[in-house]
Amino acid sequence: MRKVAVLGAGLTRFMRRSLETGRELCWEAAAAALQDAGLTLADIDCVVLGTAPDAFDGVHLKGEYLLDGAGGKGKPYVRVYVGGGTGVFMVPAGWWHIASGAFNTCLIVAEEKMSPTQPHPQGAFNAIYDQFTERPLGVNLLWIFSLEMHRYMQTYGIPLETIAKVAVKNKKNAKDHPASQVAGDFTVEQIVNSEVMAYPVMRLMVSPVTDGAAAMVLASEEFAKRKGGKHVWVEGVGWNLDTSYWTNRDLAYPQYVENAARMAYKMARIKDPRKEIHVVEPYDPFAYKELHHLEGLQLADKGQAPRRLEEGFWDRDTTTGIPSSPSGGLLGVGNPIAAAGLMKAIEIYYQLSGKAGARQIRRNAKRGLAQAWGDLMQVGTVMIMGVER
Amino acid sequence: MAGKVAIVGAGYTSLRAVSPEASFRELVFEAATRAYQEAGITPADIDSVVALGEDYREGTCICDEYVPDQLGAVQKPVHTVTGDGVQGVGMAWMLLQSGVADIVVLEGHSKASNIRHPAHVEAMALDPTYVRPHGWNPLFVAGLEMRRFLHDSGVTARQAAQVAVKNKRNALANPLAAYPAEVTVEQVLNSQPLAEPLTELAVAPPADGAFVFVLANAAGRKKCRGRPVYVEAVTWISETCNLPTRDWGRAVYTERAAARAYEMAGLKNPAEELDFVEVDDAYTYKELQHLEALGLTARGQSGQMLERGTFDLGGQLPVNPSGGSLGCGHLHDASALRALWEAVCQLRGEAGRRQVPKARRGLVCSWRGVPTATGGVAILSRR
Amino acid sequence: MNTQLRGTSLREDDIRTGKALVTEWHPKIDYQFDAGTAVGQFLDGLKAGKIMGRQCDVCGRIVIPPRMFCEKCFRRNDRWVELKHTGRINTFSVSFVNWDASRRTTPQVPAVIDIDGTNPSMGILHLLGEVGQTLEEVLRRVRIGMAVEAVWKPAEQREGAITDIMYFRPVGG
Amino acid sequence: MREYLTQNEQPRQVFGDWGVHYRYTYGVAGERFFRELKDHGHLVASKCPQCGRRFLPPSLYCEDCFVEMSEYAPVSGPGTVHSFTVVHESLEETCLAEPIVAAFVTFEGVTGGLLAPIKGVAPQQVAIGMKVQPVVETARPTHSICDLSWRPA
Repeated sequence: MRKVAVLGAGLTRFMRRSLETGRELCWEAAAAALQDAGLTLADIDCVVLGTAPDAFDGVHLKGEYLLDGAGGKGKPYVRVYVGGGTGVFMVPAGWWHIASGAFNTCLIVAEEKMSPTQPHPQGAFNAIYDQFTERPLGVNLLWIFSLEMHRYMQTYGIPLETIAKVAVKNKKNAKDHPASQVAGDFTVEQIVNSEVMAYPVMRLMVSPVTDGAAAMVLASEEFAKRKGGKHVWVEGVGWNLDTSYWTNRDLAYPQYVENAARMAYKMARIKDPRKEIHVVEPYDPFAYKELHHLEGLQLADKGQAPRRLEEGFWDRDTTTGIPSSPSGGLLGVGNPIAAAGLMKAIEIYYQLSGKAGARQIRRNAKRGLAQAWGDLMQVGTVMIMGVER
Repeated sequence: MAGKVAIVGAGYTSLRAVSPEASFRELVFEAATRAYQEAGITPADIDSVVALGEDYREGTCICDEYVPDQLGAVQKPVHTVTGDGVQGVGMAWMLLQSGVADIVVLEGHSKASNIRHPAHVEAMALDPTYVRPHGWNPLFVAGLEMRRFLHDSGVTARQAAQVAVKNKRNALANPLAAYPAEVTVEQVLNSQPLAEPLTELAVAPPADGAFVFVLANAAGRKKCRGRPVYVEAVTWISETCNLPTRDWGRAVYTERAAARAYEMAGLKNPAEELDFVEVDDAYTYKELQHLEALGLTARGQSGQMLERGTFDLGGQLPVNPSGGSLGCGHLHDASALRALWEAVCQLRGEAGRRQVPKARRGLVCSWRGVPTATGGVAILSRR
Repeated sequence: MNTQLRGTSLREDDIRTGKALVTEWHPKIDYQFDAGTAVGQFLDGLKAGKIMGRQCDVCGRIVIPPRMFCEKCFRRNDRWVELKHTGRINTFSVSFVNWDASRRTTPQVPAVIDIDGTNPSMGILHLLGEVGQTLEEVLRRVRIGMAVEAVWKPAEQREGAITDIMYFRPVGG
Repeated sequence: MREYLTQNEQPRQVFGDWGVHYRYTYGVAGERFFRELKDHGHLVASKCPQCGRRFLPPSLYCEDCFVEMSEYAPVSGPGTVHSFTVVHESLEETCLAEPIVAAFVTFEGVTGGLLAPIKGVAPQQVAIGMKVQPVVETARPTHSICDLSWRPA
């Protein structure tokens, strides 16, 4: 297994609807990442693209359509796919392109342009349900999340107000993020009293519809050393997919996230993640998901992440806890699905390299984790980065 | 490096135009059962899974959701590649070489018969600003390519039609094939014109079916009993999908992928060192275009060599002994897995009436279809 | 990090007023999915007013929706088992949003219903009915863990679809 | 309930329709191209500051040099048919009453080109290398690529 370093990253703004085409968004993010890394496209051996369903951009073979904007022309180029988990999964995928010895440098690009879908991007999600036994019921996307959230709340007796605090925290953190779409100061009352979408999911507990892209440059140890400087390294990767029969599962606990985390912890030789992970970006498309995922990641006991939240354990300026979603997450920065996941991995890179500016956490962070989730609430993707110690 | 990567199990279903009695899950379960039995593994031995899938073809948004159960891969590191079978082998190869997995399963299937408006679906791949609004059937891209390829290479329309004659005939000896037939060059040329010079019999018709492979590195092979077929090289290249700036006459992606693959496998004179090749033949001309791009014929010579019988079963370099997509049916991205299955059969000496004598090394060349310029090359050997 | 990020944000008005040009596309994206052996017969069962599951003799599980294989034991499973028309609410939601994000005045109440007779207890997605017309009413009348029963379409209107069960309602009204 | 389906009437199918449609923005470069087409009847190409090539259609970036292209200039002169095909089937796979001659046309000194139908000439008379002129629909414009066609030069 060869070591893999992070050389640079780039983002576009996250927007409700962009003028840019998907290709143009890819180019904007990829060019920014190359510039950050001090490289040109000629230095890149291979390209990995991440984007969630074709149904948003409204382009079949979307990976092929986006490839020249992502810098893939004439190169080994592939699009890998694990639904909503795709953004963070770009790091494992880029990692194996290099760790295998096949390539020395890899550009990973994640894009989502959700705004083309009419009458509303949410409509594209209907076709995620089982085509035989679920779609004919007249499903909509919010159902599964509200069902899972309700089960989680019921199992552990979590009040709605506590979950709302995730949205308050993340929207506030996002005020310092230059890409952000829906940042701001909100009160718990505003969140809880916002429009009921699908109880217990309220409008301000849902991440928005977003267009945007993100990119990162990864390289082998040999390449990174030759380039010089201090680097952030990919120390562990994990991914795990649970059964597609989601109604057969325990909805109160994300076992697949635990499995993915354990795979990554093992690779990173982490024994006690609560001590060894210093900053975390769990996936937060809905407010409850951040808490659900922190438990799956073994950073809190089952049902205890909400209590930690009340204690300020996940706050950005904590000195004794683990800052969670210092970027502002999907609830604050926006949710261009795959790009949002990669934005989270990029935040860990910024935090560990001291480039997070106003968002820089107060704790001295040597190691951080980003996680995403998707499909029919069944996939966990995890990546751990660390700095040289 | 984790040692050579080998295919230790290959599972399939028969290919057919329609398959109403089996859901996609049931097709995949059948192929997986065969593959695992051959490899001598149980799902507990599987470290990771790579699946192929494209949402608009599956009819499911985020189709990777529906991968794990029928493979016995619930709660495993499973991911999907929106790519062809060779790219799938590439991902498996890297997972095995990185050491993160010792045994990897690769799955691909087609339920093309379930798509009610296939041309509408494929048209969704065209650029929504500069190309798609014309409202043309996406076959026009192949029509433009074929015309330019014939113009640049000097290959004739009759020679291209001969590809369909050869492949459908080869398919007569392949029990999996959905479209085996004896047809004549005239029948191909005089069939319904679709996007001239492309006619109906020059297009591989779609089929349903599933393939599952088990791949292992040196450590993984210790747990398997299947007869190994080694992956000597696997490469994939994308040229631009942007129609205006692509090369209309050449398969540049194959030229580049082949150069890398030959280097990786240490082949100096591939035409001599390969015993057979399975190349993408989604349309008749693609077989010839790909053979030229692979450097297995001089530029412009593929048609004449085909007419001389060089590429026949029993010729100097058998091409598509399986019957190709023209004879077996087109499975979209899983077509390359059908080709891979043929390569495994040939190298194990299990190809029956289509067996290429003393087959020691073979090549699989894939293409992702219109409007893409993406394809891969895999080189497989018995040792 | 660079704080001058690229990206040109549009408002809906920019498009409506022609400030930004767009093309529209109305594709025919439709399918005729093969239900196959397991789900096909499950749908036949619904038409006949039965809820059918499949049993695996190795692990003993009885699953719904049925499949011809056991994904845990990775083997062909063994037999069809008729399940009860009753179950328990594993979780539910009160939805005021339609598939296209338009709003509803009266809610839909989707639920995961663990069907009696499965082993271990496992569910399907369906709707609850006869539980109220407002959020408050539904929350007052429905509890997680509550027993419910299937309400079927009249036999002559059934077509072999999941919608042959109109909804589930609390047992005893 | 059976273990196998063995008769024609047994297999069932479930219909599904995604039910969505799409609205695509033209992007930074596309907006420029279609504005010029609409307002001046020009075809504009973008120029790469690094390799110096001109691209049609114009693009925000050079797909090889990967740098921004912000210089635009109209393309002049007749185009050349690089390849063409006669399309006989519709998107619904029905036979078209009037086949379409679809052509990819390139311009001297410009990388890329444009796809549009050739009108006003019998398919048998079209050949690779033939010179054509762009025709822009002005009577009932759609402000899309459908406003463009070719006629023999």
